[in-house]
Amino acid sequence: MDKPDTQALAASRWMDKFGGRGKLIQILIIAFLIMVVLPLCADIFRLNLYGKYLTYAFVAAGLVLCWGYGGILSLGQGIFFGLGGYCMAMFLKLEASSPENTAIQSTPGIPDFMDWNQLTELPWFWQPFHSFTLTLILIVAVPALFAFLIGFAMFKRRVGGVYFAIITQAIASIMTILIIGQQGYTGGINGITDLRTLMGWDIQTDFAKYVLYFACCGALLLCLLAGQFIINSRYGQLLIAMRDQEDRVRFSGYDVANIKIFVFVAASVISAIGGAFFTLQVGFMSPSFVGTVASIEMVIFCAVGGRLSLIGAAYGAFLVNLAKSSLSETFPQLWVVAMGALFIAVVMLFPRGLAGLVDDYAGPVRRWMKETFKRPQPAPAVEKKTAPPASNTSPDSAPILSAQESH
Amino acid sequence: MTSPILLAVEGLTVSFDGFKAVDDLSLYVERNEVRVVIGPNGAGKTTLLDLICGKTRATDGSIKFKDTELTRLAEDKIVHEGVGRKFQTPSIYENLTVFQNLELSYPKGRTVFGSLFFRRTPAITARVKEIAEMIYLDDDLEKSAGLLSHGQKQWLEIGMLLIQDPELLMLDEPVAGMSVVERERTAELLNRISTNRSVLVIEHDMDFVKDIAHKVTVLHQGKVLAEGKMDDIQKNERVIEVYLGH
Amino acid sequence: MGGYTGEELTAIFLMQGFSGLSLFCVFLLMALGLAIIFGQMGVINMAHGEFLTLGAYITYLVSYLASDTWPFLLDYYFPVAIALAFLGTFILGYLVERFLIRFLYNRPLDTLLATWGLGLILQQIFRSVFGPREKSVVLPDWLMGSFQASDMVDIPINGVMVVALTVVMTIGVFFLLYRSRWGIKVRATTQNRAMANAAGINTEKVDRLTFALGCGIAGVAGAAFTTIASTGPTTGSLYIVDTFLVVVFGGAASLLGTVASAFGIAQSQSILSFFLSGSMAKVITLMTVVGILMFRPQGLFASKVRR
Amino acid sequence: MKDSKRKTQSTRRRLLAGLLALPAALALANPVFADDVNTTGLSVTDDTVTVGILHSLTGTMAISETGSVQAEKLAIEQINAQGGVLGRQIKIIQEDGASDWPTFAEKSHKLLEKDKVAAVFGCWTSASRKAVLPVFEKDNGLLYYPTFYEGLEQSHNVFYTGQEATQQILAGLNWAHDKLGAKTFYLVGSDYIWPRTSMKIARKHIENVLHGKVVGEEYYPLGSTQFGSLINKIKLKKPDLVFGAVVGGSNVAWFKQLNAAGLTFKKQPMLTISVTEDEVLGIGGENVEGLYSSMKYFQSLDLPGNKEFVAAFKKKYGDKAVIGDVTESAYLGPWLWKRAVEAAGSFDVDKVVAASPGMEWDNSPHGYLKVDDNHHLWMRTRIGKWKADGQADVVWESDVIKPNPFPKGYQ
Repeated sequence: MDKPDTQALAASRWMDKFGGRGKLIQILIIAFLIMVVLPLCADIFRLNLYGKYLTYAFVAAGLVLCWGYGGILSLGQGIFFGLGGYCMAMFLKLEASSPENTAIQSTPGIPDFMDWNQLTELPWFWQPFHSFTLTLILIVAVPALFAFLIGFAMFKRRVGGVYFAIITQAIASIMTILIIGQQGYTGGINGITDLRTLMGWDIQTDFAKYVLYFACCGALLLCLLAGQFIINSRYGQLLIAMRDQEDRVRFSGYDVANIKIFVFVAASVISAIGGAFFTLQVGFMSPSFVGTVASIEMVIFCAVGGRLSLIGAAYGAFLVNLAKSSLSETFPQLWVVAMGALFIAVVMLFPRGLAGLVDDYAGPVRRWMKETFKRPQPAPAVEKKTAPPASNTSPDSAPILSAQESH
Repeated sequence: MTSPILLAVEGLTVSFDGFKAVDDLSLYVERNEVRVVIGPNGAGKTTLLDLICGKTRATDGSIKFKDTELTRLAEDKIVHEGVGRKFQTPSIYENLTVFQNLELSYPKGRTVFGSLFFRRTPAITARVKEIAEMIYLDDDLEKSAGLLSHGQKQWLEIGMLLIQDPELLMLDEPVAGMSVVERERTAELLNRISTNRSVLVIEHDMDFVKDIAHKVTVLHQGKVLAEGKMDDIQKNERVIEVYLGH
Repeated sequence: MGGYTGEELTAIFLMQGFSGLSLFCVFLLMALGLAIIFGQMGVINMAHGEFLTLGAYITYLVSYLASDTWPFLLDYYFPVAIALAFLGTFILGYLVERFLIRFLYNRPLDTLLATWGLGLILQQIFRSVFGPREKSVVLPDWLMGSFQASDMVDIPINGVMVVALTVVMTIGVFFLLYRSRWGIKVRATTQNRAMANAAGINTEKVDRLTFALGCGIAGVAGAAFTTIASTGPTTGSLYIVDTFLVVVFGGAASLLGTVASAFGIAQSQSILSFFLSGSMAKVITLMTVVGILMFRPQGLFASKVRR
Repeated sequence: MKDSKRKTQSTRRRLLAGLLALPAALALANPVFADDVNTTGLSVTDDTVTVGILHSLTGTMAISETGSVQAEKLAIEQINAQGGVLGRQIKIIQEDGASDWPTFAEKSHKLLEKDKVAAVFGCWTSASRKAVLPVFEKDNGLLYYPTFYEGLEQSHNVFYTGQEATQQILAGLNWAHDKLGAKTFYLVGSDYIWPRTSMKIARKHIENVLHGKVVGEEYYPLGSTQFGSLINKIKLKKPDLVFGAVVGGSNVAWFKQLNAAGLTFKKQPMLTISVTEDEVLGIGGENVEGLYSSMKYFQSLDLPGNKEFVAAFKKKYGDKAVIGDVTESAYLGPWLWKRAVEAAGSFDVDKVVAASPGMEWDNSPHGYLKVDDNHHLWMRTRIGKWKADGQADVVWESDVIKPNPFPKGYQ
C-alpha cells in the first residue's frame, strides 16, 4: 500500500474515535453556527442570551450520556449545574466583597448576605474560593464527588430506573431547601448576586461578554467531542449493551455499577461546567436552578433534541430556550402550556426528538443526493474492508437508532 | 498436581421467604466433564446456576471453584475466576452487531477506563473471527444481533462466553426452541468446546442429553435425587417416578 | 429540653403528634392514590398533585356556591363536595388514561415526563380559570374551633375530620384491593397481563378504572386539604416529591408500607420541627429517608421475592 | 395704565394656569425638544416617552404582583390624561419576569439595552430586585421598586417607594409596647431575607430599646402549610405578642390553623408586617378578624388623596378590587418619576435622580411623603385592625418617619 492510503486510514481511524467523519462535520457545523453565524446576526444583548441557552446544552449533553445511552434518568441534574454555578459564584462573590467594597458592613470583607445574617467571619467551606485555581478545580471536583457518592450508594445497591429518578429528584428538593434555609452561608433564595469582576476584569462589559460567550462555545464543543469519544469507545458500546441486557454485561465480567457511576459522574461534570459558564454570563446564581422544576426542564431540553444524540441535545436546549424566551415575551400565559404540551408530544409523538426527525427525513435526502451526485470514490470501500465494524461509521447506522425504541 | 474437581458445591441452601428452592445440595464437577442437570420444573435447576454465578446469594453452604469460595464473590469477579453462564432466554445485545457482541465479551478493557481507551488489535479481530466460525456465524459478523434467528442468538451467546475462555461453562437450556438441525449442530458445538473445559448444562431434551452428557444429575425439590451415567439414571425408579414417568 | 416541665413535655408530644397527624393525612391520602397507580400499574403520575388541586378547587366551588347562593346549605356542603371532588378527578383520570397513559405502559420514565407535562398544563388551566390568587373555602361552623382536651392540649375539629376521612379512605382502598373481586382483577392484571386477558378479564378496563380510582382518591385528598390550607394553582405540586418518597419508602406495592412510611415521615418531620427550624426538620427527615432507601432500595415493606 | 394692568392680569392668570396644569403649561410655553431632554439615548420622541413595567405575570409570584401592575398602569393612564410628562405621552412596554430571577435580569437587560426605556416600574421580591440591580447600575437605568423590604440597600439607580424595615417595624413595636403593654414577643417569619432581617431589627429593638423579651423566633420555608408545631410552641410560651412576617400561600394555612387551634387574636394578640388587603382576600376576613398590621397604607384610610385613588382604581378594575400597601406604593412610582422629570426638565437618568431628593407630596394616597437623599421615602406608619369584611380600622398613626435603610445599632 502506498503512503497516502495509510495516512487516510489513520485519519479515518482517528475520526472513528469520535463517531466518524459525519459526526465531526456536524460538530463543525455547530461550531460554525454558534461561533460565526450567531455573533454576526445578533447584537451583544441577544448573544449573551444565546450564551445562557448554550449553558443548558451542557446539561442536555450530559443527560444524553447518562439517560440516552446509560438508561439512567437523573431528575437531579440541576444539582450539578447549580454546584458548578455556585462554585464559580462563590469565587466571584469573594472578589466582589473586598474589605474596601464592603466597608459599610459591620464585618467588612465578607459577602453582604453573610453580614445581614450576623455572620462575623467567612465559613470554612468558603475559604478555598479565594483562589481561582482551586475554584476551577472545585467546579469539577465538587459535583464529581457528589455524583460519585450518590452513584456509588445507588448503583452498588442496584437502585435504578424509576427509583433512581425519584431519589435524585428528592435530593434536588433537599438541596433547594438547604440552600434557601441556610441563607447566611448560601445567600438563600436570592442566591449569590452582584457579581461584577473576574480577577479584576469587569465581566459586564460588552467585550467581556463576547469573550465569555466564545469561551462557553469552546467549552461546549470540547464537551461534545469528549461525549462523542465516550459513546464511540468500547465503553459507549457497553452502555448500550447494558441498557439491553444488564445481566449479560454483568456476567461477561464487567462491574456494572462502576460503568453507571462513571457515566453519571461524567454527565454531572459536564453539567457543572455549564453551570459555571452560566454564572459568568448571567452574573449570578440562585437556588431556582437546583430545584426539581429546573432539573426536569433540563430533561426536556435533552428529550426534544433527541436523547440519543449529543449534537441533537445541544440544538434542543438552544431551541427550547429560544422558544421559551420569545413565546414568553408575546404570550406569557401560553408558554407554560406549550412547555407542558412539549413534554407530552416528545414522549408520545417523537421519542427520538429532533435528531430522530432529522434522521428520518435526512436519510432519504442524503441517499438521493448520493445517487444524483455520484462520484467515483474507491477509498472508503477499501477502508471498510480493512477496518471492520467500527462502532458507528455512518451517521445513520442502524444499531444506534434502533436502540431508541427500548425506552 | 491440581485436583480433578473443578467445582465443589456443598450443603448449598437458599430460601425465599421460607421456601427452600435449593436445599442442602452437594455436587461435584470434574475438569473437562460435561455434566447435565435435569429435573422437573421448580426443581431448582436455574436457581443452582444463579447461585454459582452469583446472581442469587446462598443462605447457607459453600461453592468452591478451584480453590476459591464463590458464595461471597461479586458477579464480575466470579466471571474473572473463569465461570461463564448462558441464560435461558438468549441474552445478547440486540442493538449491536454480532462482531460488537463478541468483541464486547472479549476479556480486555473491562474497567471503565480500560474500556474508554480500548484499542482493537489484529489479535482481537482474529479471535472474534475464530469464535464466529465456531458458532456458525462467520458470515453474519456485520448483522445486527437483533436480526438473528432464535437458534443463532443462542449460539451467539455461547460464543460470547467462549471468547472469554472460561474453565466452567454453564448453559441453561441451550437447545430450547431449536430446530432439529440446529440441535444437532449445537450438540456438535458442545462436544467440540468441552475438550478443554467443564460444562454444566440444564436441559429437558433427553435425546440431546444423551448426546452430550458424561454424567447426569437429577434434581427434585431442591435436592439431588440421583446422579450417574444417563443409562443408569434412566433405569432409576425414583427418577422415573418423579420425572420421566410423566 | 429547654426547661420544659414534664407535664409540658407530654403536652408537646401530644400536640406535636396531632399536628404530625394532619401532615400524615395529607401524605397518606395523596400516597394512597399514587401507591395504586405506581405500585399496581408501574405508572409514575407526576400530575398527581394537580389532581389534588382539582379536588380542592371543586370543593372551593361547592363551598362558594353554598355560601353565595344557598347559605342554608353551608353546614352540609362538605360531604357533597367530597363526592363531587372524587367524581371530577375520577373522570379526568379516566380520560387521561384513555388518551395518554394507555400508550405508555412499560415505559415508566416516559409516563413520568408526559404526566409532568400534563401537570404543567393543568396548573396553567387552574391559573386561567381560578386566577393566581390562593382560594380559601368557607368552612361550615361545625368544622371550626377545637375541643380542649386539657389545659394545654387543644384538638382542632377539622383535624379530627381529616383523620377520620383518611381512615375511611384507607380501609376502603384496602378492602377494594385485597378483599373485592375487582381488587383480584387489578392484581391479576398487574402480575400477568396476558394470563389475565386469557382468563377473561378486560384488562384495558381494569387499567382505566385503576388509574381513575387513584386520581379520585387524590381528589378526596384535595377536599380534605381545603380544611387545613388554601388552594392555589401549584398547591398540589408542592407535595409531589415528598409523596413519591413516601410511596417508595413504604415499598411501592405495599399498602401497609405506605401507611407506615407516611406516618413515620410525617411524625418525624413534625416532632423535629419542634426542636429545629421547619426547613431543617424537613431536610433531615428527607435525607434520612433517602439514606435508608440507599440501603434498602426495595422500601420498608417489600418482601424478598425470587428474581 | 389700562394696558399694563391687563398685562399683569394676564401674567397672573398665566401663572395660575401654569400652577394648575404645570405640564401642559410647560409644553405650551416652553416647548422642549427630544434632543434637549434626552441626552442618554433613551427612547424619547417629540411626543412620546417609553417606560417599562417588569413584574411576574406567570408563576408563583403572579398573585402578588398583579396589583402592582394594575396600579402602575392606572397611574400612567392618569398622567397621560393630564398631558403626559414634559408634554409627552407615556408608552408602556410590559415584560414578564415569570417569578424567575434570571428572567427578571434578562428582561431588564432587554428593557434597558434594546428598548432604552426612560424608567422601569417593577420587581416585587428582594431576589428579583437583587437580580436586576447590577443591570440597572451598569446601564444607568432607573427603577421604581414598590415593595416594603428589608433595607440594607441604596442605589443611585433605584427609588424605593415602599417602607424599609425600620419604618414599618419600630413604630409598630413601640405601639404594641405602649398600647398593648407587650413585654414578651414571639417572632415568626417565612424563611428568606426580608423576614429574617426584619426579625433581626425587631429583636434588637425589643431587647435594647423596649427592654422586653423575645421568647421564640421561627422561620418556615416559603410555601409551607404545616404550622402545627409553631402553634404548639406559641401556646406553651404564651407571649404577649406574636410578631409575624409570613408571606404568600403560607399565610392562609397559618391563620386557618391558628384559628382551628383555638388561638383567636383576642386570646393571643398578633401584629404582622406582611398582611395587606391583598393577603386578606386570600385568607378570608373571618380568619384575621382582630389581627393587627403595621403598614403605611390601608385601603380604608380617610384621606382625600386616597379617596380619589380608590375611586379611580375601582372604576378601572371593578368594585371587587382591593388595594394593598404594595399596590399603593406601585401607584406612587410613575407619579414620583413624573414630578422628578419635570423638576429636572429632562429624562436624563442622572438629572432625574438629582432632582428627586427633597421632593414632597402632600396628598399622596397615604398622605404626606418626602423623597430622602437615600432614595427612600419619609412617611407615616399606621396600625390597622382587621375586620371580617377584609378591611382594616386604622387604630393608630405615627409621625412622619425618616427612612433609615442602614440602621445603626440594628445590624
